[in-house]
Amino acid sequence: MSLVLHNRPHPKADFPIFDPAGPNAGLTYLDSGASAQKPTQVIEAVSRFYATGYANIHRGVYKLSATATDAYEGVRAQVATFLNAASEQEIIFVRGATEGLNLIAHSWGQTHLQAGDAVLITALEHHANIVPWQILRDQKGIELRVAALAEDGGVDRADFTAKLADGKVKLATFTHIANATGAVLPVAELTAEAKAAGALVAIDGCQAVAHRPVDVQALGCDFYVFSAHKLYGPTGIGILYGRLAVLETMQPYQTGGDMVATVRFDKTEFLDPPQRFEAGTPDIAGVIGLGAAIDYVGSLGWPWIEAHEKALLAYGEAVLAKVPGLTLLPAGPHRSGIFSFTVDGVHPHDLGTILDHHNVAIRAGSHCAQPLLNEFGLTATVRASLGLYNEPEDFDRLAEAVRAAQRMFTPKRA
Amino acid sequence: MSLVLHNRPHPKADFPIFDPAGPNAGLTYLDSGASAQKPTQVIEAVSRFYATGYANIHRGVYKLSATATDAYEGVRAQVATFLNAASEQEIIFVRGATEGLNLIAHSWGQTHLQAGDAVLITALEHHANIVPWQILRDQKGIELRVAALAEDGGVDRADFTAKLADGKVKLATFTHIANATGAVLPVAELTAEAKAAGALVAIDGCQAVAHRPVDVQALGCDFYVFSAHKLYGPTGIGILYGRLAVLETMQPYQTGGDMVATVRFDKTEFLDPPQRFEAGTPDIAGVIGLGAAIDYVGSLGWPWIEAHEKALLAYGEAVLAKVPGLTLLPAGPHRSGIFSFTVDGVHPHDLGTILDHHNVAIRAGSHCAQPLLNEFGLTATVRASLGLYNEPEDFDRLAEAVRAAQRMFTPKRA
Amino acid sequence: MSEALYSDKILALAARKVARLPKPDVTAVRNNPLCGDRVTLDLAIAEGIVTAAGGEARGCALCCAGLAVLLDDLPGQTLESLPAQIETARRSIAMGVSGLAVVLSVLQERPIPRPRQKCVLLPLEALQEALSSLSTNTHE
Amino acid sequence: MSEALYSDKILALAARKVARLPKPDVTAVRNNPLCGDRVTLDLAIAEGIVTAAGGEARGCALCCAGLAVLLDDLPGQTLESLPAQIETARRSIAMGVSGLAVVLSVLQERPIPRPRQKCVLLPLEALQEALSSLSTNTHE
Ligand SMILES: Cc1ncc(COP(=O)(O)O)c(C=O)c1O
Ligand SMILES: Cc1ncc(COP(=O)(O)O)c(C=O)c1O
Repeated sequence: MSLVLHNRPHPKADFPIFDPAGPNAGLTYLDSGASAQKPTQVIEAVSRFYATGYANIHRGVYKLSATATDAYEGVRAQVATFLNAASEQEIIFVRGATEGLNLIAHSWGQTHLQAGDAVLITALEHHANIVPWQILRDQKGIELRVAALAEDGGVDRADFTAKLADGKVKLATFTHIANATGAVLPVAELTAEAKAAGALVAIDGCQAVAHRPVDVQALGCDFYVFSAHKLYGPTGIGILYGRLAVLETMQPYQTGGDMVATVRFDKTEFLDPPQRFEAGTPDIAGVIGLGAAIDYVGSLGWPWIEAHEKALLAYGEAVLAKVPGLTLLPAGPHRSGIFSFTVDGVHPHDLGTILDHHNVAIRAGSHCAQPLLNEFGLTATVRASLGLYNEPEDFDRLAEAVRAAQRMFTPKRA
Repeated sequence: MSLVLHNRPHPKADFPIFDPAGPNAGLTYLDSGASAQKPTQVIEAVSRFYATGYANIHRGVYKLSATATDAYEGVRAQVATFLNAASEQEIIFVRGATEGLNLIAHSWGQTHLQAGDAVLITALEHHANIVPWQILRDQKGIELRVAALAEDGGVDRADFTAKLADGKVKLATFTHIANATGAVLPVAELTAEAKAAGALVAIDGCQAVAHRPVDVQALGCDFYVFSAHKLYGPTGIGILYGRLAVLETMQPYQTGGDMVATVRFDKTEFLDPPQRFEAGTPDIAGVIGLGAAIDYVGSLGWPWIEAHEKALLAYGEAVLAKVPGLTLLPAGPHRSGIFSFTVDGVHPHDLGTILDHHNVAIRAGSHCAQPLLNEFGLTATVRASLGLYNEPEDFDRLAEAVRAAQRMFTPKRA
Repeated sequence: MSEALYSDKILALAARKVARLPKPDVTAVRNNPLCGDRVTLDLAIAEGIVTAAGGEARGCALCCAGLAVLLDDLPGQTLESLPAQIETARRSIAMGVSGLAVVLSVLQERPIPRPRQKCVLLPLEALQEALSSLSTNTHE
Repeated sequence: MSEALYSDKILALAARKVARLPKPDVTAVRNNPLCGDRVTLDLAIAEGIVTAAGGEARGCALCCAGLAVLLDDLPGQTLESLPAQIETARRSIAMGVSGLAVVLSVLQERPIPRPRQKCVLLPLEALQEALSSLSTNTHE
């Protein structure tokens, strides 16, 4: 299998965590679904900003502050291009996907939902796209509907359709790629269906943005959220895309400096989006780092990233299929970047620890998706998730370590 | 004046932004009240973490994740010590002071306040400690009381007392140091008075933590907030201290992963504080950087920092007093770290731009404290604020640039 | 250490005394909430042409100079031509290059740094508001 | 690449068959919500002394081994002595050093990595819950 990237070395060399002379030599990192490692380009963009260009933004009349503001706002434009948003006013900087979803629930949900309305999610959601809607349900008396899991591990399309039928659903919100299984949802079709039924649509793009190009206008969604740390960017920063016409109808989220026009003790006026939703000093360096991450991904290009992942997935599937007693959770018609599995006779947490002893980093547990695992009759799995630095050999090491665990837990014959 | 720090060079050398061979050579930075510059120790702690120790926290069974979790939780303990909190459970990581105050307003205010109750602030607050309470006022029908500004630029103590008298105030929330003037409030006394009147107390410590030791137990407050970026730390991270007994009565803020015990579609159970208030992937690298910033400040020590600032303030006051036409806003009985002033015949924004031409970075505007400036009959001032890297000469450069601006705006005699 | 932005020409414009019109056909007021600056603009209009312009500014030098230039330039202009001119000026200012087009031609010499662009734009925003309140009134 | 944590002793303990008590005086159930593990602990008690202990675990090897050790150690202990023993065990585990004191003495050999400490603690938490529900019942 060829994973050659023309004109440059394999990108793994860009990631200092894998430095063969460093403290993590030999690391097989298969936990990019939880968080991706960072290329030098991102790490240095952040430290360069602090070392040579740091200032608070938006309020300073001096050069350093103006330049920092330009850089910060430049990333907003860059993200708009990355998602093909119609305007950079549609890009709101948040801490991460969790805050993005909470912002929608608060600033849109509190004003636009009332008792009797429904919000539709799917059985494949991360807790971040479940709990905020439960809170709203309990506060406002709305209904929370859950489109069922299909046999094949995808969304049950008929159930999704049925749950839209009575027109009560005001918002359909679903994941682009299920973080616990790797199932790719048919988000364009689901969006079209929900919009036709009169609902707004929010998409949780956490597991998607690092793996495939996203075009919010082509998707036709009203909201799209993701976290920078899963896109090879810094922690502490993420994006809420919102269609401008919708953002304009929304109340502020957090309040304070930087999002107000005038403040008097009796009355305060708010700025327009996106500033309305960015109270206080933002994670300026995080934004700069996100810009560098998008540049980095762009320097590899989607064709390479997608081909690389396709090859890795095929190889991984073949390798894992050969491990006896390993059961892969189904991921619907399309899988992306994630293998979630159980191994007969070895508890996922024991497996995780033993894999770690083999220098293979995977995640064991419920992956913040307890309801989905419960659908499969499980409370935990082991999950291997991919980044652009992974190589086919990583699956060989994974499989070998799994076999070692199996040997340990096989009752010894005297 | 001696600003010698025994056994080490002046700390300015620790801050690469001032590198005489760098792009900002000759910079006079007097905007630390907006945000402080970062020492190499902080910048490198963040990049070292990304380069050699990065992983998502709390859920990983592998070493890298366990070590990152230990580092993250270690900073929680470090912050508890920094503020002398009774336990690290009382330390919540937030984006910054703005989010900390919003969290109090939401998670404490929404459940503990009802129509007829009052919240007491002062006339010296930053917008971040005004607007969240206005929102609550408008939503819940509580009263927002404002303790008046005293003649001398401090809090009108009699008015503060009077506004507590009827026992309706359930929360008194005030700044430790006013960001627009540098006035140090008598927070221990105000706290004692408010607690005696049956109110909880929140203190906005944004402008204080970099300038003096804070002991939340000695203060007796229930909440204390600050932003790391004003303490020589990264952007995107800040602290909400909350007394455990109070935190335990509070509802979650943002919801999603990492703050739940069990999630079912019908019902969800939340973790205890502090996890209950930290939904989603936090700014892990930001927390690491905050730890490095606290270490850095500790390496200089409060005696040096306070003596250094005292000397700078005295020098600055003397220098500015000699500029004709310069009017300093009063800062009550005690000033810390900030000079806010106007200059006859020169608009603050013009002054800011001209100072920038002289490589002097200050802030011009309302400093996110419009109501306070209005009390002084102003809409904008120029503000010079200090960090531990400032030197007496910085005031000489400031004064010289102010004079240059005055000359420009003096009508030329033919 | 260039103070070029504050050329003698700009400073003279900023210092120029301007006055309100006694009987304007339309008046608009714009605030910059961030610094408290405020521009008032009065227009007298006859047959789709600005016949006189007046106003006052409480603001910085850039804002006052901007108003002074506007008051010089407006008389004689057709209402029809103004929106396009405003747009051109706005764009040139944002681009940070000079070329403030017709309306603010005197300011052309120096790029306006981004944090100060709002100052120069305030008089233009007042003009835009005057135009839109005119057209609202016309439609009523 | 040490798999020392999973010593033969631990693996044998984890594989040991354990059983519920037919008529316990007190039963406690604890879940680890993060992985879905669950420990049930039954105690029979006479005159302040544990006379028999049983239970079952749905969990990882560390959790199962922890329960097995506990079931070995509990019979004969006075109720009075248990809270202090639990506290000692909890602290030793948290310190990452070994020395799991009396209650989990067999696990002493290896430090438990932090992410897995919760697994070993689950049986102890069940014991604690059993004790506290006992004392609540006594007071009623
Ligand atoms: C007194 C005070 N409170 C609150 C804030 C808001 O802090 P942040 O913007 O970091 O959330 C600031 C900073 O501007 C401040 O000086
Ligand atoms: C599908 C999905 N949604 C939401 C989240 C939450 O993202 P964050 O923790 O960065 O806020 C994650 C990450 O765990 C995810 O995978």
